[in-house]
Amino acid sequence: MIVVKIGGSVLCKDPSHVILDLANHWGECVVVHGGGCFVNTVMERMGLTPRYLTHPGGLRSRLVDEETLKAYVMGVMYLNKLIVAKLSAVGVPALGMSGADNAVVMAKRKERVMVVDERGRQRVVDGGYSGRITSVKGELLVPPPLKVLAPIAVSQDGKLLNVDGDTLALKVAEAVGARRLVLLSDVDGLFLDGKLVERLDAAGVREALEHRDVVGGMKRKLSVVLEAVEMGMEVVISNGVVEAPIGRALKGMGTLVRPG
Amino acid sequence: MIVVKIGGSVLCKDPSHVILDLANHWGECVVVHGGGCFVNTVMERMGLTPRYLTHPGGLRSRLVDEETLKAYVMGVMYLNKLIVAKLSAVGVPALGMSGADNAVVMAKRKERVMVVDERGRQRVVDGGYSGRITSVKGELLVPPPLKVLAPIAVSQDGKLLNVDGDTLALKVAEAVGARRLVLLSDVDGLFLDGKLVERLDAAGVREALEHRDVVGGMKRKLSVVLEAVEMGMEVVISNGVVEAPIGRALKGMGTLVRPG
Amino acid sequence: MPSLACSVCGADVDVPSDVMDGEIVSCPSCGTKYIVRISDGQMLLEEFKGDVEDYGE
Amino acid sequence: MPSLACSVCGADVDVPSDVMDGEIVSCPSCGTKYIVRISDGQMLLEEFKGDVEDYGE
Ligand SMILES: [Zn+2]
Ligand SMILES: [Zn+2]
Repeated sequence: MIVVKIGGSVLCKDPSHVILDLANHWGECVVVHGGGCFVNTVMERMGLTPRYLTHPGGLRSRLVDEETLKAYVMGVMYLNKLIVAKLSAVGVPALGMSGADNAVVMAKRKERVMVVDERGRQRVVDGGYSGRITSVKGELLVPPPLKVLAPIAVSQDGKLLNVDGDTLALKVAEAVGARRLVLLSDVDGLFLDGKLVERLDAAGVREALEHRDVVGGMKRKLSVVLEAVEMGMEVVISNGVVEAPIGRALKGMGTLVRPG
Repeated sequence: MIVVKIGGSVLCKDPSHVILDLANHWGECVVVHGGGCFVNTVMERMGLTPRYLTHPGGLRSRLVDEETLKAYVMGVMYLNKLIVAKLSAVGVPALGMSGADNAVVMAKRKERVMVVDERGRQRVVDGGYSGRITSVKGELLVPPPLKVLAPIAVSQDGKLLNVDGDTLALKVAEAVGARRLVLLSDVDGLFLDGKLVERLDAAGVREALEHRDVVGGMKRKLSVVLEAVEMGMEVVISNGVVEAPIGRALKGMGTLVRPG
Repeated sequence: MPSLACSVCGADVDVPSDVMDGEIVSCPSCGTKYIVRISDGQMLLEEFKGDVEDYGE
Repeated sequence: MPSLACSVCGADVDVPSDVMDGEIVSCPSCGTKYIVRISDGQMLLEEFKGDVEDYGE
C-alpha cells in the first residue's frame, strides 16, 4: 500500500495531474489531503483572520477556535468533494471521508499546548479544536474504492477536530501497513542551501532538522518523515503539480528518504 | 427500509432529538439531509446574496452560480460531518456521503429552465449548477453503516451539482426499495386552513396542491409526496425537533399519506 | 413591434419590443412555440421542444 | 515581583509582575516546574506534569 498526501498547495494550484495519475495507481493507494491555503481563503471571505500559535522549537500551528473550525471543516470538505467528483469523471471509484465517518480517525482535543507568546515567554494555552490522533481504522481505508481522507478527526464525545494533514498521512500509513508514503506539494522536494536533496537516510533527516533552511511547514514535514522512516517506511517528498506526479515520486524523483 | 429526510430547519434549530432517535432505528434507515438555512448563513458571511428563480406554477428554486455552489457544498458538507460526528458519539456507525462519493447520485445539469421573470413573462434561462437526478446506486446506501447523504450530485463530467433534498430522498427511497419515507422539518405536518391534516391519500394530495395555503417549500414537498405515494410508498410529514421524532413519525403522527 | 417568420407555417410571429433572451413566444397562426434567442444584436427563433425544466407544474 | 511558595521544597518561587495565565515558572531551589494559573485575581501554582503538547521539539 502507498499513502499519497496531496498538499493544499497542489489543490489550490492545479490538482489535475495528480487526479489523472491516480487513475493509474488507485488500486494500491490511500489518499490524504490538506487544504490550508483554501481554508485561509474561506476564512478571509468570512471575515476571519487566520491566527497561529508558535511552539517552543519554532513550529507553528493554526489556532482553531469555534468559528475557525467551521471554516476549516467547510473548506477541506469542499476540496474533498471536488477531488472525488473529478476522480469519478476519470473512472476512479472514490469515497471521500472525514475522520468522523465510521469514526475512522479518532483524536483527543489538545486541551493544553505549550506556546511561546509575543513576549518570548513559554505559556500553556488551550489548544482549541485541534486534535492529537489516537486511532485510525486502517481496515476501512483499503481500496476499492479509493478512500480520500480529509484532515478532520472526531473526538470520543462527537466533536470535529482539526488535525495536521502530514501527521494524518503518517498515522494512516502506519494503520494500513503502507511501505511507502508520498508527500506531494508545489515544490520539488527538500532544498538545503538552494539545492534539491535527492537522497536522505534517517540520520540525514535528523541533521536536516537542525539546518537553518528548515523552518515552518518543512520542519513539521521532516518530523513526520523522520517518524515514518524510523518505522521502516520509504518516504518521497515530491512535486504534485507536474505531469504524472505519483509515478515520478515512486521512481524516486524528488527527495527520497530511506530508513537505512 | 425507511428513508429519513432531515430538513435544514431541523439541523439549524435542534438536531439532537433526531440524532438520538437514529440510535433506535438506524439499522433499517438511510438518511438524506438538507441545509438551506445554514447555506444562507454561510452565503451571508461570504457576502453573497441568495437569489431564487420563480417557475411557472409558483415553485421557487435557488439560483446556483459558481460562487453559490461553493457556499452550498461547504455548508451542506459541514452539516453532514456534524451529523456523522454526533452519531458516532451515540454509538451509531455512520458514513457521510455526497452524491459524488462512489458516484452514488448522478445528475444532469439543468441547462435550460423555465422561469417567470420580474415582468411576469416566461423565459428559458441557464439553470446554473443545479441538477436533475439521473441515477442513484441504491445498493451502496443500505446499512450498515448508516449512510447520511448530503443533497449534492455529480455530473458525468465530474461537476458537483445542487439537488433538492426532498427530491433526493424520493429517488433514494425508490433506489433502495423503501416502503416508507419520513420527511422531518420544524413543523408538525401539512396545515390547511390552520388545521393539521392527519391523513391523506393520493387524491387528497392532488387536491391539497391546489389549496391557497400550499405555496413554496410545501408545494415542492407535496409534489414529491405525490410521486412517492404513486409508487406505493407511505409518506409521513412530521416534526423533527421534538423527542423521538422518527418513532413518532413511524406511528403516523404528523401528516400520514397512504397510496390508497 | 418586430416580427420574425414562423419556420413551420411562414406567418409573422410578433416579438415584444422589450424582449429578452430566452423569452417564449407563439406563432399566432399555427401555435408553434419558440424561444427568442438574442446574441450580438441578432434575433432568432429557436423551436421550443419542451426539453426545459419546468418543475413539474 | 510577587512570589508563591514551592509545594515541593517550600522555597519562594518568583513570578514576573506582568505574568499571564498559563506561564511556566521554575522553583529556583528544587527546579520543580509550575504553570501559573490566574483566575478572579487569584494566583496559583499548578505543578507542570508534562501532559502538554509541545509539538515534539
Ligand atoms: Zn406558424
Ligand atoms: Zn522547590
